[in-house]
Amino acid sequence: MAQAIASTNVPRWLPADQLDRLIDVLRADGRTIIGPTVRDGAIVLAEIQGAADLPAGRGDEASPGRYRVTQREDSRRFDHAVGPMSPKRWTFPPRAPIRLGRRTSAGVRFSGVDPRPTPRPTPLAFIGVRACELAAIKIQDHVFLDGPAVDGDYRARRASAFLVAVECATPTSTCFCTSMGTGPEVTTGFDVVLTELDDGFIVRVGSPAGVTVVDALSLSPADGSAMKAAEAVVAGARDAMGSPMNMENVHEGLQASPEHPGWAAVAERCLSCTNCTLVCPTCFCTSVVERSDLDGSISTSERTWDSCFNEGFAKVAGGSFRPLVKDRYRQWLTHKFSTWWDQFGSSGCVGCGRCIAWCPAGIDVREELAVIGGVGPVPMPQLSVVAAATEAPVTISPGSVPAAFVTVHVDGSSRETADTMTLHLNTTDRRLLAGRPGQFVMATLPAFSAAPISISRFRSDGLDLTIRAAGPATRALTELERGSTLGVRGPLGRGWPVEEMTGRDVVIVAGGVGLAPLRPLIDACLAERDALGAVRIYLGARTPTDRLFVEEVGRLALRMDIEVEETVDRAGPVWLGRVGIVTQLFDHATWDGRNAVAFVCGPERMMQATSEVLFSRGIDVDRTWVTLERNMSCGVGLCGHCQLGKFFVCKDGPVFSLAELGPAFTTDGL
Amino acid sequence: MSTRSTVDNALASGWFGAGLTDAARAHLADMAHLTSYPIGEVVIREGQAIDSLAVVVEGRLALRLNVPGRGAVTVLTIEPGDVIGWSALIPPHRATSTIVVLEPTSVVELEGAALRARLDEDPILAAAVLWRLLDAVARRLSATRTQLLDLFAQPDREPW
Amino acid sequence: MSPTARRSGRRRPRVGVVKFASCDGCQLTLLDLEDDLLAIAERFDIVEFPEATSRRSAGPFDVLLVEGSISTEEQLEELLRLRRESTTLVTIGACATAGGIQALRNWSEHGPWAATVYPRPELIESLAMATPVADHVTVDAELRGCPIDPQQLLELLTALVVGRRPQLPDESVCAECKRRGATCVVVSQGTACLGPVTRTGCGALCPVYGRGCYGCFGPRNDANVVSLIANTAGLDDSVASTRLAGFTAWAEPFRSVIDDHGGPPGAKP
Amino acid sequence: MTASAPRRRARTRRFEVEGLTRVEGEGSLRIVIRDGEVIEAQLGIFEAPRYFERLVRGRTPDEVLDIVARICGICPVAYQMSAVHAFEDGVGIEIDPAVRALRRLLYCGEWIESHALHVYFLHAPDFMGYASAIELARDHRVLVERALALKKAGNHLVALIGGRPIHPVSVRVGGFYHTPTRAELTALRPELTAALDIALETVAVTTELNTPDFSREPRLVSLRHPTDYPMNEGRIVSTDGLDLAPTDWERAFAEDQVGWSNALQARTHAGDVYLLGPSSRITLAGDKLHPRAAEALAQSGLADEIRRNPFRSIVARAIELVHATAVAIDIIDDYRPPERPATPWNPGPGTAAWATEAPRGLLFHTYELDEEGRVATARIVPPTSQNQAAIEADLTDFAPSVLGLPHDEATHRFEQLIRSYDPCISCATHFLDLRVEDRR
Repeated sequence: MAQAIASTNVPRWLPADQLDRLIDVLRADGRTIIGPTVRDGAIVLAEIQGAADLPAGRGDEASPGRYRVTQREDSRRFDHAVGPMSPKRWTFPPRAPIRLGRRTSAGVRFSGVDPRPTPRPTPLAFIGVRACELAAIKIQDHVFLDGPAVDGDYRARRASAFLVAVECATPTSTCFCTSMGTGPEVTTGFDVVLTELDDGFIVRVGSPAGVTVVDALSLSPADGSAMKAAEAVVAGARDAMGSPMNMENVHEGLQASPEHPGWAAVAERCLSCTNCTLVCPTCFCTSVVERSDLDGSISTSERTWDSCFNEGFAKVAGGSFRPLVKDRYRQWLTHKFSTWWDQFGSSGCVGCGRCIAWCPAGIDVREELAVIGGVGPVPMPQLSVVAAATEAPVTISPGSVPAAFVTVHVDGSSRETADTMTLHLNTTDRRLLAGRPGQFVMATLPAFSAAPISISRFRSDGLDLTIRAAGPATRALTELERGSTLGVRGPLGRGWPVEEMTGRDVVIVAGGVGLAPLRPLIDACLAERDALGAVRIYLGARTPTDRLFVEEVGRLALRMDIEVEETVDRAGPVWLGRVGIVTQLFDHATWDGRNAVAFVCGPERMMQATSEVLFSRGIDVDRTWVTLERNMSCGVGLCGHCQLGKFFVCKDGPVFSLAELGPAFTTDGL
Repeated sequence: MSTRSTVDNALASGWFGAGLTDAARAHLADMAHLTSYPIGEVVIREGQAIDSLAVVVEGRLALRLNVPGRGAVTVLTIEPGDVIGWSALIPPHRATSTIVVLEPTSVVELEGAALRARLDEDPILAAAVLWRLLDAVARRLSATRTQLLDLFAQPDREPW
Repeated sequence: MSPTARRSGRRRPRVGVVKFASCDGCQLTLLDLEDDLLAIAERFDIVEFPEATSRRSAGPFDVLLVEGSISTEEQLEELLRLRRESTTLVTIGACATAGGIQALRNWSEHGPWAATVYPRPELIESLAMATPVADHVTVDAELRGCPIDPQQLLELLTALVVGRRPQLPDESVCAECKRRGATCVVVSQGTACLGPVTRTGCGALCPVYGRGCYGCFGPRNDANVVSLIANTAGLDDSVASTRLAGFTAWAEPFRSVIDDHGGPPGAKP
Repeated sequence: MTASAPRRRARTRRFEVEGLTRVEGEGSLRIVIRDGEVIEAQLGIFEAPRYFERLVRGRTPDEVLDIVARICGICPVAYQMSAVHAFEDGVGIEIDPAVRALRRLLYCGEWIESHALHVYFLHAPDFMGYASAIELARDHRVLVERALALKKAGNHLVALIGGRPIHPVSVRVGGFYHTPTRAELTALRPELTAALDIALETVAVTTELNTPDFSREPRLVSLRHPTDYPMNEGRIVSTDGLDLAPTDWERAFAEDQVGWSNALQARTHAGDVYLLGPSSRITLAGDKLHPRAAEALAQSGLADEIRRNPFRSIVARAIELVHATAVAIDIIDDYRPPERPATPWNPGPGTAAWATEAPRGLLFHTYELDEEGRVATARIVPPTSQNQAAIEADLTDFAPSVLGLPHDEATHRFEQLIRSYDPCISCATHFLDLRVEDRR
């Protein structure tokens, strides 16, 4: 293959009036051609029939909040920058059915791989793809294909896409690819790349598929003068963008400035209209909409583009984790330019400038970065103009997390409190049975959204889920009776680090339903009791009737080898136990925490208060483990809902040590 | 009638007394005596004059407030080491809540007027005792604040 | 009623469809669900719907769909009665949820002025003000729009049967505009558009048809109208009140911004 | 004495319907008969007034198009059409023929949707003895499903051209904001072809309906156009020889207020009542019907009865369903998108007036535009308020023939008669506006 490329890696010449030959070859492969064309006052991407549909002689100009199509002297077809659309619209469509659910006589059934791949995506050929867009595609490839979970739909669509890149000649005032190191030169990730001159194109290949296509055109080599002119084109584009910004400090700069006044200032102008995120070629956040027939027996879960600027995006039953527009703008900018590095090893921005041009309020991220992220201008080294196609094509790794909702049977259920039930599930699914304490599952019923539920016990023949009816979906789950079925995907996330307990004292602190994910850990303590030091369990609840697993806790309390203390926030006269907050159970205790490991689960505020007391008792931040609640939606790190700073709570957590979380644990609105 | 040493040991057994210097604790022990309360006894009644301060040695007491319509609500339990009746030191010397015995309880009791007089004439002892009291009150205050947040409260139900 | 119970065919929910001051368009939307109407009629027991059936019922209703704004004393009394008869009361359309276009008259004559003087203005100047249903009774759910969107109505009815939360996202029209691949008329043409501050639900109809949004679905949460006027093309202080004074003008924050810009056109005699 | 006793006690019968059903909006019926003589026949309209003429003051013509649509959710296009033609006539814009065709197509969509709704959902149940089309569907599911398909075809037309079936957004002064492609329109052809069959069936079905025997010689008014069946253009004509420009409605007619109604009633200057709507159009312009519709009319053999018997208006609507569907198909087949969606124009002062044919009859708008071309005053005269007096006259004439019937049955007959005019009460009540303004 490297051989094949080398043999044809001589730049070729395609006369301007023969561009249709290239298009015809691609169509001959049964490909639909997606290219730039003028529609509704913009150069958009759409299916084109031939070169005639390309915007010959049209250009574009863009500035913050403003975009116009312009008329040009020449009749070049690609002398424009990027319009509002990017190939993302086809590789990662705005709406896609990802799951089918049915209620059958045999119970609920769900379609297999989730997200479900499009059966047979039409093979596409994109023509006119710019360096910044190639970079964006590479970034989304990494997000969706390099695991742990793989987006089957993206994989199917992406694998069938052929990329004809075009060197940028006339950037607009909103372009800043040179600052992000993604352009203007096309260097990698393409099948064929064109450099447009008045009378034709320099053609180079970047992949075996590209070789096949170009060979079919049997073009003569490009002559030296044309090559010179081609170099001038890209050099001109680079100069047009002026001196790049220095992005060195932005990674630390943004994460270090969660309280910067600049956030509130930009929030004054920000419309939280989501335009920036939806024109961005790398933004990948989605939500799932449930569509069903009237009685909910057949349902389709449709994935739609969503945005971190929407109030509902970070919502859980209790409220939104990012109530203010300021919080959401900070999330977007910080994620894009900083935490993306921590998550995916690159920036999330390719400098295409769409978010600047298509912001109705004309907010310019470059200015916000300068104000908040300490970004300044510096000269940058020139890169070679003509690209060498070295990079191997995308490698697609198989998903390493559960890729489907399996049907499990309800063997029975126990009422814990007025609104909390424990479902006893039977399953033979190896994965589920092999889960570890602290992991959770996504549980769903046809026509209902999937809800993250922590596993409250592992049995040899199944597991228990303890569910609080916080909303309609969870209520429907709590109402399931013996013999009914539900869909479960899991086990998900990182559980409690059980091994940390060996040879140490163990402190377990639970608040309310927070005891559910800790119960399997307690089971583990009992199983390995001899390997552990002292085991202390502190339980808090709102009132005596809000306590979970009452009988079981009673039995535990009788054991000599475990210390169990309980308290409630308020009680009536008949309650003879302790009343007070959970930390009062041990803030006067005499034990020494220097050789203890602590596991805490409860409302975030309670965990914060608890961890302070634990710290004062000698348990260091790297030995205090908490489990966080966020609005996990896909459960496998693909939908973006549960981000907390640099973490996806669903796949990096939900269990974290305080050392890992750092300030993220206590900063509001992250 | 309890001996001075049993009282001193009792004081030392809880976090409040343990945090005092031996000398200070000895002074208090001199003027204190042990008292026991059976289950159900009302040790202090909200609004009543209060003339003694006590440190719980063992047992459990409920600190209750009467809420019209809801009856008595226990907002806190007093555990060994905790202090009750600190109003005995601060005018107008009236109880701010009712305290009822939940488990057989014994306390080290200090007569209010005597204690006040003793602290007035001995600033060093006063400082020691009042620092501990301040600590006890501060902890109870911050705990009450957290309780106010009602962290385990549920979101409102919707029509569906 | 639990979803399982719903499915196990407990009695059909009793539905009423009533109207106050309005154009009938939102209740007509129910009849415009041609593909689903008969299925809906099987799932629900439509006991009151004067526009469509001669059978009448005074209640009780499991679900009551209320169209129209409240602009007479009789209407107010009837509304209070209907609320008592209804388990779930859903307002449908801009008139019921925001007062509708007729609420523009609240600015003329002594409308708002009276509201600041009388203890029960809804009685005193019942002819001077057209007010949303939620000003007078508790509303359990609302469908926005002038008119409402058929798919959102179907979603609401489905959600009621299935027992799930209806999916009526509170996001900007822009989100749907972008998903549909329409070109932003503000950025590409400098056309005044309320899309960024208006709740989605129409499918970004106006931008898709090449014109600016005029706010049928009313303000979304976080509607930053001040910035919209200050920072977007086509919209400035001179046209702000005209643009906002549409079918949801009486809804905040539109109402305040209209006030700050001297009221809607033609408000002054 | 024994014989004179009853004579002294006047024998009074009252027929009252507090809330009329299966009509658009809120109306009531009150008929009082003393000694066999009708002394009161009132179609009460208590729909709350919404003051539209006041609301459009200070607005630009394009804004008015969006606002007046909200007068009626069933016939918003009619309001947009009368208004847009009024403004274009007022400021003197020549519209592209392709735009004109597209507007007729849009209007056809509304006629289909509105007539299908009335024939099957509001009126047919009366003839067939059901409380609603939903109950009708229990015994005649296929019939109702086909009715829905017909209605849906109309809605699809309006939705494609206007964006949505109710309160469409595409009409602007000078043309449209957006025009469909030929391909988009052609895609609707199969649905419309099927709809045409259903429309033809509808004629057959309605012709067979058992109709109350009632006959009178009404004064009918409608538009008449040299080439087209009345819709967007034409002169105002009547069965008694009236012939006016669509801008001159006020020269022949006037409105007055009556105590029992929130709507004004219109009469001729001579004080005569007159009737608008499908029966009027067929009577006055039946010769311009689409051949398919003309043929259906001939087959029904009811041309004369449609004029004389209001209960036959259901057949008239069926005929117009055939007409609108057939015309729609023709327009689609000839459609070429206009060069540009809208002709540019400059706002300015002037008087704008026009009348078009709403599904329920002639709809007249007139506006005074100020120096900046904004509306200074407006007057909108919808068909139902023009029909109201005629409806009451017909009730009076009809009453004697049902006095023999049991009370409920008689009452039902009166309701059925009222429904046969397809009164749109929501439309009728925007009036009080100016008056209320003046009173204050």
